[in-house]
Amino acid sequence: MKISVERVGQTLVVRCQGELDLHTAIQFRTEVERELERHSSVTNLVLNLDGVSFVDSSGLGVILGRYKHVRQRGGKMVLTRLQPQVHRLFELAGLLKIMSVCATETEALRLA
Amino acid sequence: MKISVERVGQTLVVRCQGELDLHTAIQFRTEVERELERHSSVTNLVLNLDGVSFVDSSGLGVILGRYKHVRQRGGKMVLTRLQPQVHRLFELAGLLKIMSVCATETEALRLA
Amino acid sequence: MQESSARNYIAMEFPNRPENVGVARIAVAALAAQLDFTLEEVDEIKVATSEAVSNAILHGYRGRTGVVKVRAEVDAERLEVVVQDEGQGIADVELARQPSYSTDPERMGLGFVFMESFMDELEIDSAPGRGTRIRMVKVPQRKKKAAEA
Amino acid sequence: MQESSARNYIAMEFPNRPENVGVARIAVAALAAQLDFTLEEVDEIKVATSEAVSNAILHGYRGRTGVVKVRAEVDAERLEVVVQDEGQGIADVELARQPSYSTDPERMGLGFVFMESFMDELEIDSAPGRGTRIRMVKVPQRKKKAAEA
Ligand SMILES: Nc1ncnc2c1ncn2[C@@H]1O[C@H](COP(=O)(O)OP(=O)(O)O)[C@@H](O)[C@H]1O
Ligand SMILES: Nc1ncnc2c1ncn2[C@@H]1O[C@H](COP(=O)(O)OP(=O)(O)O)[C@@H](O)[C@H]1O
Repeated sequence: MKISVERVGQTLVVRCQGELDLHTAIQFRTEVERELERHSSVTNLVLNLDGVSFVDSSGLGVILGRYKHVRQRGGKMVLTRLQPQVHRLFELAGLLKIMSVCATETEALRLA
Repeated sequence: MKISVERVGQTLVVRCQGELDLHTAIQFRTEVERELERHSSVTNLVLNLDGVSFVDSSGLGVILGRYKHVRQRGGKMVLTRLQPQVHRLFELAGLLKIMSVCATETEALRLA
Repeated sequence: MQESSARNYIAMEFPNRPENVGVARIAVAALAAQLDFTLEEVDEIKVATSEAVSNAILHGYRGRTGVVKVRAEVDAERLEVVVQDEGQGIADVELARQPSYSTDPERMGLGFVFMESFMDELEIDSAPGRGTRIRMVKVPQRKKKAAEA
Repeated sequence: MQESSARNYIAMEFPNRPENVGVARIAVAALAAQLDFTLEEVDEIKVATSEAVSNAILHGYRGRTGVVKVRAEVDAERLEVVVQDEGQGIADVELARQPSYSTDPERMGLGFVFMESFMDELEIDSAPGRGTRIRMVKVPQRKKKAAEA
């Protein structure tokens, strides 16, 4: 899994490429948590999943974990560019009831 | 493996997609031979490997077999759009000493 | 070469390391591609396999070292996937199958839910101290439609 | 979860059907991806695996039914691939390794040539009536360069 991070004002934009499962979830958590610690001014998270072709419940779990963390900090989390099969899994898991999804990263940044 | 065939004058254009190995080589041979039998006026073969991401010696063998058949009929065989790793294998096998390669299908048709 | 018999399978064995979930998932999907599944169905098979294998790796051996076995079999009609560990087993299978139930607070408790909703059959065979065996079956949509017609 | 030990492997077993060459190749490539191989090197591993597995399926059992075993192992340094059949074996291994040598007029006789040129080590262990075992090793280029420096 390739993860790249960019800070835009109070928002951390995380872009992922690859498959998010038991193995890569550990990497995802470590890298995102490190960035959140480094930038105490950051409150919001935009997660761009354009390059993510596969997610399972371990992947959803690690995303939910980051959502909870960001909420604790008083921020928002916005998802963007979910591939259809990934979107479906988020929906089945009930995560779309609590997280916002935008079609583009620009919109997501505006909402965050 | 997906194989599509088009007749252009005396030339049969074969376009493949997938991986050409022990399993798909059988399919390749069957389909190309059937077309050659159906069109007795066809002498030349243009093989477009644009969609072929993998070839091994079984794949090379079935292509060499078609080359020999076309030569028997007094025709030519021209290869086009080989991906780099596929090109390298043809070269290692010495097949580029006997078969012509063109960058585009249009050129290949002109040469055939 | 053997081409006559209708059944084909691949049996795998590997240590319970998280990076092997992806290897197992890809191998099962490659075998499934020999049947007439849609791309969406192959994605579902990948998720279900990933859940069963992740559970064996994570819950089955909980910090210990162990081997996970995966067997995928296809015939003209269906795919069967069996995932097995010789780990600690599940004390209450009915409870474990409940949505959101997990013994790990960091996890979603959706593994069995996904296995059940993405496959046509799910069988859980488990006993404390004796390990867990998950058996899943999926029939291509196009086959089901042909059978109904 | 087991993450401490340096070695990881996947052991597979499947019937000698041509459609399984692709499944084996993909699984070995997925395991190899855990090492620092370039894309070009992964392609080379795929070809070498494909050759060894095709030979086991085709020459090993020649029309008969049989099982092919593939074991791929990685550690920090290298990938090892072992392909095994319990078929008819090779009478003269030196002869079989010659470029263009094949007992099948339709084939190129390049299988061993590709295994040898794409991998760093190739070991052939075979005896008539007792089957064939191919062992191949490949070290990532980047590792080799680091070792030289
Ligand atoms: N192979 C297994 N070995 C032991 N326990 C298991 C196994 N698979 C599942 N379980 C138990 O069943 C529970 C529910 O599993 P699941 O629905 O996949 O959710 P999750 O993996 O998120 O916990 C797990 O938390 C675990 O306690
Ligand atoms: N697993 C095997 N079992 C029996 N014979 C084999 C096996 N592998 C290779 N051989 C023999 O070695 C010869 C050369 O093999 P190879 O270089 O791969 O070329 P090819 O597969 O094109 O014949 C084969 O033609 C076959 O006679």
